[in-house]
Amino acid sequence: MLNYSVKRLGLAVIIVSVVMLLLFTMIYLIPGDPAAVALGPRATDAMREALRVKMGLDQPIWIQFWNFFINAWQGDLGNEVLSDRPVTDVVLEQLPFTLALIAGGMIWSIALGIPLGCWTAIQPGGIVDRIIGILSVGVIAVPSFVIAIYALLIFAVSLRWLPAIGAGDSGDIIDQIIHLILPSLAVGLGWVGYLARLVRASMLEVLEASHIRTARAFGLPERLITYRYALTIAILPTVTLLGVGIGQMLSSAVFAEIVFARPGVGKLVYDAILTRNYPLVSGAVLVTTVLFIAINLIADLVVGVLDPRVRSRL
Amino acid sequence: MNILEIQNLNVTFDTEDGQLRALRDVSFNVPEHRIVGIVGESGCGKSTLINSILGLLADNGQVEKGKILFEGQNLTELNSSQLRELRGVRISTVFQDPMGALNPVISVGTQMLHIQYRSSLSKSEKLDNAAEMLRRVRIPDRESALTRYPHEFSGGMKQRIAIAMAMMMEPALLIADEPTTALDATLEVATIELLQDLQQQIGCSVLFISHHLGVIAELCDDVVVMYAGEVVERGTTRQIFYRPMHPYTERLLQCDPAGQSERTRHLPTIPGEIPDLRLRTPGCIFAARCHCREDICDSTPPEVEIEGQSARCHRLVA
Amino acid sequence: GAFGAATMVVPRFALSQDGSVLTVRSYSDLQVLDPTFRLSLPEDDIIRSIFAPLVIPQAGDVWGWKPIAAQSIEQLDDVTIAFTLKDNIGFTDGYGQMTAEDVKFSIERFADPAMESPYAGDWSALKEVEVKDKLSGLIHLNQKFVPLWSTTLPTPASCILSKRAMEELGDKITTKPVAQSGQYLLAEWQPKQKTVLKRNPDWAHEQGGFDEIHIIPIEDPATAERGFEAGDLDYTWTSVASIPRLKSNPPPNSVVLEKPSLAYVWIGMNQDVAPFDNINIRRAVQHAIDRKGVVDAAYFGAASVGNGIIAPGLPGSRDSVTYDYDPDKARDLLKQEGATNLSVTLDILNQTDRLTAAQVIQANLADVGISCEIKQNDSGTFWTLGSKDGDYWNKLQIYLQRYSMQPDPSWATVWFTPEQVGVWNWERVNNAEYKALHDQGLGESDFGKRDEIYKKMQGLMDESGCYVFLTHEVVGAIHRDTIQPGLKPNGESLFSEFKSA
Amino acid sequence: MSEAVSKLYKALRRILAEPMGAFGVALVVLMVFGAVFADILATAEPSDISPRDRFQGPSITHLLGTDHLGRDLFSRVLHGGRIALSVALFSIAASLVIGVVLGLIAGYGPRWLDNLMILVFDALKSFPTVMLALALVTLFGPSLTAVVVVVILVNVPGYARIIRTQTLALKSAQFVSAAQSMGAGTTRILRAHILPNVIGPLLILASMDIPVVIAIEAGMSFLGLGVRPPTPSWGAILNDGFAAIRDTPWIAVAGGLPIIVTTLGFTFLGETLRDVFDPRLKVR
Amino acid sequence: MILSINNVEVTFRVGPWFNRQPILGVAGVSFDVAPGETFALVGESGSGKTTLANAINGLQSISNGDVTFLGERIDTTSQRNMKPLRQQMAMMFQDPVGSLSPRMRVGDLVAEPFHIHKIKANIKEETERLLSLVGLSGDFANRYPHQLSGGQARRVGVARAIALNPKLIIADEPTAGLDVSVQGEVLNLLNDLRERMDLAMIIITHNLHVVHHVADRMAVMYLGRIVELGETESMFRAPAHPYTAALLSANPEPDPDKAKERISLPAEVPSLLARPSGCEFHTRCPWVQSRCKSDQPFANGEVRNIACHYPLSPGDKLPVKQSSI
Ligand SMILES: Nc1ncnc2c1ncn2[C@@H]1O[C@H](COP(=O)(O)OP(=O)(O)OP(=O)(O)O)[C@@H](O)[C@H]1O
Ligand SMILES: Nc1ncnc2c1ncn2[C@@H]1O[C@H](COP(=O)(O)OP(=O)(O)OP(=O)(O)O)[C@@H](O)[C@H]1O
Ligand SMILES: [Mg+2]
Ligand SMILES: [Mg+2]
Repeated sequence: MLNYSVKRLGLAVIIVSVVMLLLFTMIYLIPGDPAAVALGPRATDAMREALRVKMGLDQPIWIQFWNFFINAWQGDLGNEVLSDRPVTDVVLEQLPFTLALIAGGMIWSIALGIPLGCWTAIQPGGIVDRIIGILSVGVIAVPSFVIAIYALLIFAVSLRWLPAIGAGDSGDIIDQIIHLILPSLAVGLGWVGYLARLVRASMLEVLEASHIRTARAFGLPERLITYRYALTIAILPTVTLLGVGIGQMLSSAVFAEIVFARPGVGKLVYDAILTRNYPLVSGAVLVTTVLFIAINLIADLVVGVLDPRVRSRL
Repeated sequence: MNILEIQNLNVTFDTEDGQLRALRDVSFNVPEHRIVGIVGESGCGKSTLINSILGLLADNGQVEKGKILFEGQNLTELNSSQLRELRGVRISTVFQDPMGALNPVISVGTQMLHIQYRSSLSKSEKLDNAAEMLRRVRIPDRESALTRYPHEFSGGMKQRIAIAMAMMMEPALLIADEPTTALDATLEVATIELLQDLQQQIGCSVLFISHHLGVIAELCDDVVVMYAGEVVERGTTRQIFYRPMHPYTERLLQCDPAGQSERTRHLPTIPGEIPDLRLRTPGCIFAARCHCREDICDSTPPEVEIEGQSARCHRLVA
Repeated sequence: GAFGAATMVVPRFALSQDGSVLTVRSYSDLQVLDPTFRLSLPEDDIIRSIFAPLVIPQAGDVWGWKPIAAQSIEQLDDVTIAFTLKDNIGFTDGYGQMTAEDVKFSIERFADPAMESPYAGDWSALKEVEVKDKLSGLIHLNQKFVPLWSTTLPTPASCILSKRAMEELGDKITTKPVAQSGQYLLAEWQPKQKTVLKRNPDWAHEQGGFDEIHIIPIEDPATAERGFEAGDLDYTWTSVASIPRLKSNPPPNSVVLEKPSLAYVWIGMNQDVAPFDNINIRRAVQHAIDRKGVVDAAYFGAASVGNGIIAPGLPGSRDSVTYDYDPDKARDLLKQEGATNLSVTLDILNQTDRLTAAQVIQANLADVGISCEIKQNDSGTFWTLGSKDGDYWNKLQIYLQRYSMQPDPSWATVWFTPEQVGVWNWERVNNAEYKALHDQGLGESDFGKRDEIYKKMQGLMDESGCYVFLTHEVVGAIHRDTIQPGLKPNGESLFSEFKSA
Repeated sequence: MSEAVSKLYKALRRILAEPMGAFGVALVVLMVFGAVFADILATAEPSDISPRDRFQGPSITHLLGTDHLGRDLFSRVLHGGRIALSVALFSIAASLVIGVVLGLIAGYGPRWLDNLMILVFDALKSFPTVMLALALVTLFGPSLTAVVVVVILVNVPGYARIIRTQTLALKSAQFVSAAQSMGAGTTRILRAHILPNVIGPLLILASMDIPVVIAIEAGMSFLGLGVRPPTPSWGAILNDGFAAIRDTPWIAVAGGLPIIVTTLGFTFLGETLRDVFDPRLKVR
Repeated sequence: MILSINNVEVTFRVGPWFNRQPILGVAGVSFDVAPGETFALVGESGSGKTTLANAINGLQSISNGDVTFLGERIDTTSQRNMKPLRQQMAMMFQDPVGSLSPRMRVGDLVAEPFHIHKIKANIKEETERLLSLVGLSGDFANRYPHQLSGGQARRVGVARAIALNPKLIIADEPTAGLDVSVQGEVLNLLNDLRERMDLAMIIITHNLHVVHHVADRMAVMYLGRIVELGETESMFRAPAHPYTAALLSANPEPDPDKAKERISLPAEVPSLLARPSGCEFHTRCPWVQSRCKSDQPFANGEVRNIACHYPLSPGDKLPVKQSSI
């Protein structure tokens, strides 16, 4: 298992390199001048030029890429253009918020999606199945910001049960969790539908398997059969997909972060791209890529834990 | 005393192009402490039969009429929780594909624990039970075997684990559906001997399905011969093998290459095809392929019983 | 019932209700705390609070200033300003008392060309600062510089840093400031989340209204409005589009404000690129645009039409432009030039109000037979469109533009001078007379004369045909009725001037 | 030809026989009909502005109300359907084709190629969409093409991965070995034996991706990178609705409703299609 | 000789990537098959029979040895040259339903060989001819594999195998799971074809009765090696290798009263990862002697090819376990 992780990490290094290469190609393509953005309207040409030299923007793109790369390996992602703070600090202080948001979204989608999927799979074609089917596809189809806004208007503005903005007091876990409820719902609700559909489909398949019939033949209680014998297997493809889905959640996180005025990496990257704050973009993308890979790795390891057939292969 | 009595059991499947009558007026008994074998053409409804006994028919199948009396209780009238109380405790099953019968993601020990969920024993006692059962089916290194997962065992071992699980609750009836198809002769024999041993130790009855007439002959006390959803003949093993009454049984035994003393390249067969189960033809079900077919065979044949051996054939009346 | 609901709400009001904490929204997070290199308005406010400036703008409806670090400050003649510091202003972290030496250091540092401050122009007229004694000194200028009192001194350009601290720390102010001296101290900064200012215990002079000021960076005004309505904020700017709704239906216990803005919005045409290299076509566009219609649509009736780059209240502000909305005339001009099937690209920034305005403009132009394609640009792209460093400036035709503004007309006119061609002067009007007038305006202190100069300059702009002036926008703000906000006339906040009501 | 028609007819009948299938077909037909006959059905010119009539609620004259420029939302939704449906269908179809081909190659090809492709897929997936969009727009200009390419780049890695996993599983299936033993070449195996068995689940996933496409379109319009105004598109309507959601919720409803309806329609159609064309599920 | 295989080895790599271990699935197997001959492979499950069949067909690359079919080396030919050879060699797979593509109809499945080899023929007619040849009526052409019973699926497999008149058929467990009558039908069908077309056959099966009747020669495999090979009749009469003897003695007879004399073997089969030293059968052999534990016996290379240090001779007394009912 450990060695498997090591191998995956090796692969991750290559992926990260590829991502960075892509990124630099795009930076090269996209118009806009980081120096001009950084210095504002009153700067002179000479000043802009000087900053460009300082940022290494005057050099050919491949040299910039190489420099970034070499430095990144030494843990130095450079300093961001505007405040000149180390990119590593900037990204790492935002990361926990995004992680919390995505974790919250996952919790919503797992806590609601999986039971719904199971429930509908037990009696396919029944009324419950149909209604939940329509609801879950509906939930997939509603854009997440619409959900976010309405949740906010109802629970924060009208009822005032929950806060509307921010991530909560930094020292107060309860406060932070309260602040997380609405944004994570906005991020996770679409996935509730997705998971419900997926779990339903794979449950239907697993419930046909002969070991389930054997379990029934031994008179095991239906609950045990559904949740222990069938679900542990039906969940496997879902786990892989959830790992992949993190990427998607990262992009919907931007919306939630804007609408709920939460700090976070999604918005950080978004802002950095729009302000052409390229050191920050590269650094943040690097970190999120590593994160993405790590989460996929974890997903695979979770599959390994759940599935001994895979575990022995890891 | 019969542990299981099946009386006039009819089972149908709803399909796209009409109703399929998988079992028709099936009747036979499984007496206490005996091993009853079922043989018959593939697709004749053997697996359907045991699924109806267990109440595990596919969604599109239903018991039309008939009774399944187990220890005097009619299983077709029980609700699912009452049935569940019997399954695993009084009736245990080894399915056609024992390799796929174990849950791949739960350790063997845990699965054996789950089966004993009704018992009030402590967890360690249950585990002891499980280990003892593995010993009986001759799984080496059984303590660690309990913590291992199905894929870590060879096919033969999985098969024996499946049998151990079936025997663990010391059921009154063990059902085994072609448990030895994929095994070579040595393992097949070992499995049969194991079943016999256990049957004697526990004192249960066994319902055993196989295509291998040699295995049936060796293992079973009684034999039920099925054809196209009907029981055409039943009797003791000796009666069936030495003095078959129904033409189908007769032909089936003749077809076994093992019965051919002379080496021949051309093996005997029963010409013709299994009738379409969707079309109900009056008369003898085997008539179309029967070598001694007469006009009277177009009417429903009577059930004739001679010395406990019974068959459905007009020929026997004469 | 009601009581239960109230207790649910109360804890989240508690901070504001005891009057000691003010929670406000800023539209961006702080990035640089060095007055010399500051980037945004919210930073100005923080910088002014923690590094005591000589003067700050005065709160209220008229532009003016009031002293903070200065005990007294006055203009002795055209090129000399005398100042005396208040006694007893100290720097934190053990950097001692603030002296005239620190003033000299700070202002000369600001003006030093080697520093390459983007704001060096604020002190472009500075000759030197002369230290007279511990607390007083003279600021000497090279030439008369009128904007000094409106856009130099009342900005962070007059903030005083500790000379010793700056020298010891390598002339660098990070986001963790050292040697603070203001009414407030930066107590905590949680990036993108919250900035906390706390009262400076050593500040012995006029006090700010709140013990703590929490500044929450929220970029999207709609988000901020919802935050306010949910009770998470005490004061925020609103989007212009929300003003009508908030005014007609204000949230309970709150006050909606509407302030004139200084910013100016116009349609620009690049006179070096076809078809706008033809003055008659530019004129046709001037006549084709229904300015009132565009402004009304874009701001939902909240803003009124503006007539130039200088907002009402400042010298040079105009009541009208020299062209009127006359589609027939526009069509005639186009016909006369034989430009029947014109199709042009309108570049805009990707913001809702701009897009709305652009679609009305599009309809106006279509009305006179010019088909117009709207090209939205993200901010990073948009701000480089007319720059001579890129290649788009030779394609740029017509665009919707907005510049923000300080309370002096020269801040507006400076962007349209010949040396700004290809920098911020995207219309590329290269007019020597205009430049001369601009320079003249910087040295003229008489309000009437300045008014005339700047009106004339805008007249030149009208004449070039390159501009269709749209509006100065408005600023909307909303605050709890428990507080009394301290705002500049254009609605920008002055944290230390907020009081509880 | 007539055989194909009768096959199609049979398939349609089977789909309509399933309640979910009939429901799906009805919704899809509704949306397609609206888009195709937008010119006839629309009650107003979709891009005629009239600021005086802005923010009107739904009424007889404006069935779905008006937006911030006083444009008739009903007409805009109808006309926007053309873009939404064609972009969604085209880009999803293109992603499917590319994803399937790449997935088959990755799953069936040599190990190193598989690793390489997985690497590129993962790299693409962990990449910020905004960045992709910006770069592509500088290449293509803000246009439908850019939207389509972004959608393809966003979707292909996921599709390809799913196909790849299943292909890997089927690669060692006995019927594939059987085809190989008869001398079947790689293309034949992929086309005739593997593809039909892997495409079903993917179709359903893809039909659930319609809102994703529209969300991407909306996101790009938000950045000004999508369809050029005043062309109506559901994404643009959604954005307008988002800006005005407090006062005039019906704009977001007008933008969101067709997306929900379309997704529901295609998803149920997709699921029924899968079931109807899966020979193993026929006994029912 | 139509097929000759010489010292074929198949290596699998198992275990995690950092600790891959080679195992020999087939460990040096040699035999020839003559035209028209039926050759049977029997042995323990997991002894490498299917793997060997795959190696012969080129589905499984071999790590050593050579396979020559119709004078061409299968193991080294390119994919392209392989194609015409495969036209001459047909496989029937162990799992009858699993080897049929689940989404193709029977008609298309039977016609597939024609499409693959681009043979111009009236495909519809050919399909019907083939289906009737294997005893399936024309309306089966429209069915999907899952709608067939095991026996019918087998027949479709046979139809595909004989479609292009091959010279060799390799049938992997063609009768498993079938009742004796259907089993007879399948075997008779193959036998008819063999007689008509001079077809050579390799039959892999657990059913020793079948082997006894249809095979001319047979080979017994154990742990990837052939332990004994010879004429079927003589081997049944007098098995020489202890494993053969045990296997044949185990064969259940359909006679309830017949007393069985069985050689019982310890149940545990050694793992391929840890092959026993010396004679690999010594861990289970009832006659094991000290030499067996150290020296590996090699096939003696005679017509009756035996790999045993102490082969049994017909008169030897067997250490039997009486089992009767
Ligand atoms: N769910 C079902 N729906 C429709 N028909 C079914 C279903 N299950 C079984 N059948 C049909 O019922 C008949 C009996 O099937 P069953 O599986 O009981 O046969 P079997 O005797 O066990 O055969 P084998 O020896 O091959 O296992 C077959 O014709 C089969 O096609
Ligand atoms: N792809 C593979 N990777 C690793 N080991 C394999 C692989 N395929 C087969 N083996 C191993 O090689 C040995 C021979 O397998 P094979 O399938 O040839 O046996 P067999 O004689 O056909 O058995 P059966 O009678 O059960 O079909 C077995 O131990 C099996 O586990
Ligand atoms: Mg069966
Ligand atoms: Mg095999």
